[in-house]
Amino acid sequence: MAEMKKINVQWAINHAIAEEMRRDPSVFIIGEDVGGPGGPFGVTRGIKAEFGPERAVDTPISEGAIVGLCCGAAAAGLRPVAEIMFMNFITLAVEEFYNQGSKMRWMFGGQVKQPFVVRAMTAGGFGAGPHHSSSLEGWFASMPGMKVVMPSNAYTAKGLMKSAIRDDNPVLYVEPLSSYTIKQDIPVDEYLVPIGKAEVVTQGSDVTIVSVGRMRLEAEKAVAKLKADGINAELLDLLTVNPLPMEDIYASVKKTNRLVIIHEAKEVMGIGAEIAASVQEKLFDWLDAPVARCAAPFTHIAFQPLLEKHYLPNADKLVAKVKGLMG
Amino acid sequence: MAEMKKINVQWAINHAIAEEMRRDPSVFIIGEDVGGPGGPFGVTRGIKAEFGPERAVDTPISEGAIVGLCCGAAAAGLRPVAEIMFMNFITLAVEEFYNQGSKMRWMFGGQVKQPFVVRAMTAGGFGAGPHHSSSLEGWFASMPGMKVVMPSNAYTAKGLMKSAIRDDNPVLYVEPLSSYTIKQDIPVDEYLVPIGKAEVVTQGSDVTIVSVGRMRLEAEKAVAKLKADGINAELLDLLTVNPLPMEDIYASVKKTNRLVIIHEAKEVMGIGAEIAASVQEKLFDWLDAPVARCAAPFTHIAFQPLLEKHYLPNADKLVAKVKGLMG
Amino acid sequence: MKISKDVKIDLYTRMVRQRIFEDETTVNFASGEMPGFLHLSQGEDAVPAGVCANLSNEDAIYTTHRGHGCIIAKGAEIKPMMAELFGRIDGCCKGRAGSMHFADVKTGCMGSNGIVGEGMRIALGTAFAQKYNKTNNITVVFFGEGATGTGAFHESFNMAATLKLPLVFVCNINLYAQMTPKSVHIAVEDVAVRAAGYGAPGVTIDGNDVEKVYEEFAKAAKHARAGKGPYLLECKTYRHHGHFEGDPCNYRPEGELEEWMKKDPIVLYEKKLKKEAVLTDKEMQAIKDTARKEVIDAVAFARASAMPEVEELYKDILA
Amino acid sequence: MKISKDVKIDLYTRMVRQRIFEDETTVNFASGEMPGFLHLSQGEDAVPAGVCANLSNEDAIYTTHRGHGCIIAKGAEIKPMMAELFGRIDGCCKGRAGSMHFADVKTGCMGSNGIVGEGMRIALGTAFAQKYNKTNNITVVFFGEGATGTGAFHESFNMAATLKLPLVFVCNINLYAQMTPKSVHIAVEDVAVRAAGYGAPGVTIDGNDVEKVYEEFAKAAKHARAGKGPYLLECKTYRHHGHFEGDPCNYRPEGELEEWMKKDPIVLYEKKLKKEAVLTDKEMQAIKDTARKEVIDAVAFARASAMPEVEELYKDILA
Ligand SMILES: Cc1ncc(C[n+]2csc(CCOP(=O)(O)OP(=O)(O)O)c2C)c(N)n1
Ligand SMILES: Cc1ncc(C[n+]2csc(CCOP(=O)(O)OP(=O)(O)O)c2C)c(N)n1
Ligand SMILES: [Mg+2]
Ligand SMILES: [Mg+2]
Repeated sequence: MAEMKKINVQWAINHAIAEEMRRDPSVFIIGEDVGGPGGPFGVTRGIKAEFGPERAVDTPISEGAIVGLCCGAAAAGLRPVAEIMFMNFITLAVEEFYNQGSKMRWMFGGQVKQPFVVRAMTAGGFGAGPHHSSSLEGWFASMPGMKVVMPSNAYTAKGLMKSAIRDDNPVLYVEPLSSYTIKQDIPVDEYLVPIGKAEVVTQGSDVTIVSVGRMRLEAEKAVAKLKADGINAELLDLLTVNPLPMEDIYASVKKTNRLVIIHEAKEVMGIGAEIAASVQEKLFDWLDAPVARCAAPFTHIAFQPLLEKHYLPNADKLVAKVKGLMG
Repeated sequence: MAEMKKINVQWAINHAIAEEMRRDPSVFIIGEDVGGPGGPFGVTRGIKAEFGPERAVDTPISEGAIVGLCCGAAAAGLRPVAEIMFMNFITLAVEEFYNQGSKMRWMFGGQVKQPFVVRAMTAGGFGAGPHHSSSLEGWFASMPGMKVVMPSNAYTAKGLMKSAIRDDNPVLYVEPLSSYTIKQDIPVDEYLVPIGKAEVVTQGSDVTIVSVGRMRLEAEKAVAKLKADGINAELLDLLTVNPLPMEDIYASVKKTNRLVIIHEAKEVMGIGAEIAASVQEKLFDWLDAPVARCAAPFTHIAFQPLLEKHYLPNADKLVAKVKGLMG
Repeated sequence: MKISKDVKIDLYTRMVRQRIFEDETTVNFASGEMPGFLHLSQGEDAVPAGVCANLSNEDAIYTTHRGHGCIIAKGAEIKPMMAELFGRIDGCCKGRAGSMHFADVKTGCMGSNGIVGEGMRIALGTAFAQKYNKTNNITVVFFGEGATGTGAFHESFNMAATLKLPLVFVCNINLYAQMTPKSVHIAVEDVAVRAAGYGAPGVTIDGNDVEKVYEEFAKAAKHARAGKGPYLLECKTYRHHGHFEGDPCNYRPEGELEEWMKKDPIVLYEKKLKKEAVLTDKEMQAIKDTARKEVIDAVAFARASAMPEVEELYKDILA
Repeated sequence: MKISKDVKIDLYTRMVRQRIFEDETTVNFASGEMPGFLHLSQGEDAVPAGVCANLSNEDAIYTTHRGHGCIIAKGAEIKPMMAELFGRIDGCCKGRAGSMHFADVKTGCMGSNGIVGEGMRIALGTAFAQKYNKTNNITVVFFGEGATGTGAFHESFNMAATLKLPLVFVCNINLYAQMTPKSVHIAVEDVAVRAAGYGAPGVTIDGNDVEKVYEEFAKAAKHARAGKGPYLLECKTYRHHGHFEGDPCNYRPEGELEEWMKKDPIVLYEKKLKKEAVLTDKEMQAIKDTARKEVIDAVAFARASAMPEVEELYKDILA
């Protein structure tokens, strides 16, 4: 059996980056505070000490320029790993993802590659309020020419980061701040988690639950509760939201004939909308119930703890959604 | 009968703005080239001459600052009507819509209103290439606290613009560049087209077609073709994509039991995804076929005419989609 | 410029009220009673005081994530501010949004901001409206030296210059943006030199000297009120606390904080006021006591205020 | 600085090749054979020529929506460029993206851009890689005065300065951004003064004097290659055509174009070369004939090239 080690999500990300930097001198980190303190939460701490300031680059507060720099450096053959900090700040770099990084290879007739990773945190549950708690992966799931991954725990965080760094396309890597300190046993030896495949967390026959990012934790709790009530849920952790691993979802729904998607982002125009639309189109005759979504309501996230709690999806809400379908 | 006048889409927009500026001194226009030449396509020509440079303000190329200025001016009681030109450039003002304008009223406990309009053109069919032809309304449909309208012809262009200017919230007004010169008879007297309601263009019993923006033209053609084949389609022109007029869609689908959405934006994560997801959830037992989408593929739009044509949805593709549902 | 006794007392009072509010906040946050994310500005108190003593309620300010001081100096009521920090329904924003999203429109506090630099872009609009409506009012936007790296800084300054808007840019140099020193953000010593690139005046001053801030800002305000466009005032200061409450500050060089504590703007000003016989120790203490009572009352008010009902989440989304 | 005869001929040839390419493009666009949206740069030819004569294929350039001239001057092959404009499969970008999205990586042409200002942000990355890899190469980004209003300009210049990247900013002042005059975009006479705000050199020159451009850019390149960080070179010039082909140009004051036609950089240089006896009329004509033949051949090549199959739409999306 593989040797295992207990590690939290933050360190899993840190180790993945450090391992890849040791492996490949073209990998470097860049962003606000990433060098000295290792980012506001210390995710990249130690990197500058090990690899030097040339490979751990602190920048001014210029999100657009950070991602723009990634595009140019990647076209020139480097492999930047940038940090954008809270995902809300990515509004300032939508241009560089949408019109530049994701289109460049196609526009230029395949002349360049765009191997860069941008890290951004979703922070629901952290009480950080409307300018620091958004989940905006939906916008980036609408962009061909790039990838979006959403790890859910230390294992997937490490394996997806390593895959993201080795990928030759822009990868938006979405980190769950509220899970940073959650620990898990993960292999000591190198492993990768592939981009573009969902993980089957639990097998089940009654209903498929697709979880996105840190909502896996809530989904796992829900699965246990449902089991106690005699409902066998199959849980898929989506892991990648662009390109969406639809085949994995179809395979599961063909088995269970029911589907609920849970994500921290809003329901309206969230990933769940695209999944539901595709599944009902593809598997219309397989579905025993409508595809349901357990997601945030169409309002803003509050810093106020009670309001924030009400806003966010959780295991209980998911259980209720599932039971609504079992009818 | 009301007196009518033939007018094209461009002038309809122009007249709506001018009428509102005459009515309300707090309305002004702002943007790149909006004053002197009246924008690159002349949509606001004559406004500066009539209302003076104080109310027709040319700015530097700073999309973020233009929309930021709108937020501040609106909070101070003015009613800016800004132009962002091609919708691709709105990437540079996503921040001001997402974190600022759409949230400000809620964040500040209702202390301010945000009555501003931002005009942006979608330009599919114009051969303008990947940096000038995008349809990005989906991102803004994901934002509570603002509205998004998509006129389809001169009548709706004028009536929606007037409603948008009178609305107390940020309104993104999406103009169909490729339809600018299409003429239509519209009333000479003042009228408004309400935001948040779809227009029933043709009544039908076999299938509901929901069109978005300039795709109404293609849908109208498709309805005629289908009629010739004995299929009675009900056509709804969506007009507003945030908030989505779901009740209007539900009412129609309850009648026809079938639904196809056509839009120029990509299928993946487009407005059609949200509509399909909601309709199958709400009307699962009413649907005789899966909800279908006729939209752009998951790639980039080309300047090359053959590739652009292949990329864009049209009447023939829509007819095929509808026939696929009639089984 | 001769500063009157009344103004001196006013400047002192504004600083003291900020400081006591922030110190009390520190305590309530540390105890866990106050939720969220807090960025405090003890040590930078002279800048808001000196600036806002030149402003009326019709003048507008925009501030940052570190904005309590500015809003208090501008004259917002303290009770609703404290209730906001506690997440209560009587908060100035109904307890929804907290520290980084304060606004008090009636006193011209048009918003704090969680997005670095964005206050500058929005401030353009208030300044635009002030000019459009032919008023004599001005807008002030506060920001840190970190924010000078943003596109927002440049777009806003440039647009304010081309449109000749009555907008004063007040940059607080507190040596750090989060944990990163100023040199990472700015390749020149004084950011004020950038104003020349927009044809505007730019002045660098000691931000811990409240009278200096008062006098220099008066010039900036005069310039803006006269329709001459934007002005950049750079104030060198220091924050005593971490970037956010809980920040261990291990990026600070040994002794740096101690040096700056000696230059605490309130301590410096107390010495001066005493020397000039403007206020006695006792009088200063009275001002502090009044402020403390006000803050303590505000905490009581906040504690007594109800939590918002979940329906609040769905109100005020659209007008 | 003494400019050799070879260099002079080279500068002349670079200008002529740009001009003839653009003039031919004008004809093919007007006839309707060439699809899309075209922004041409006749009249600005001296800037790319003077700059690129200082660069090798290992140096990189970024240009704008008005970028044909830069790419030709940098040395890209003309046939694939013309085929791209015709939307053919042998185009430098396989005919997909056209005029505003040219790239020719092997000659260091890293991209035109349809989004004003964005080339600057991306250029940071190439310059970063050149430094990271410890090369002696540099990156040049061309942009217009309209682009100086963008946040991209400031973020890029500031970051290039703080990271000391080998990046030269070349600003073409052609008096207009679309239909709007320079004064709407910039509140100062010379944008070069902004460089001081980043601790970098900024120089304003006559952009219609190709030797001046050559010499001044040589200084900028030297600065950048020496690891001293960014440099701003502002070149005053004029575009003979409209903002885009089809623009009626009714925003131009009477006589303005005529004045500038007298300062046509090619005409000026021909006089100089003749006066200095570097080239005779006949020799200049021969250079033009060669260029024209090359362009005519490129048109034939483009016409003979196939239209892309629709499958092309789905290739090269992900690597
Ligand atoms: C656009 C954006 N980028 C990054 C952040 C994270 N952040 C919050 S405060 C801060 C530093 C701001 O420094 P400065 O402007 O000097 O203000 P100070 O905190 O020193 O008062 C950063 C990077 C943010 N809030 N917004
Ligand atoms: C971000 C963005 N905003 C607006 C436009 C529309 N636009 C295209 S060219 C142009 C003017 C550019 O002026 P300048 O930088 O001086 O370059 P020039 O055209 O004069 O060469 C504008 C506003 C755009 N392409 N991108
Ligand atoms: Mg600071
Ligand atoms: Mg120009």
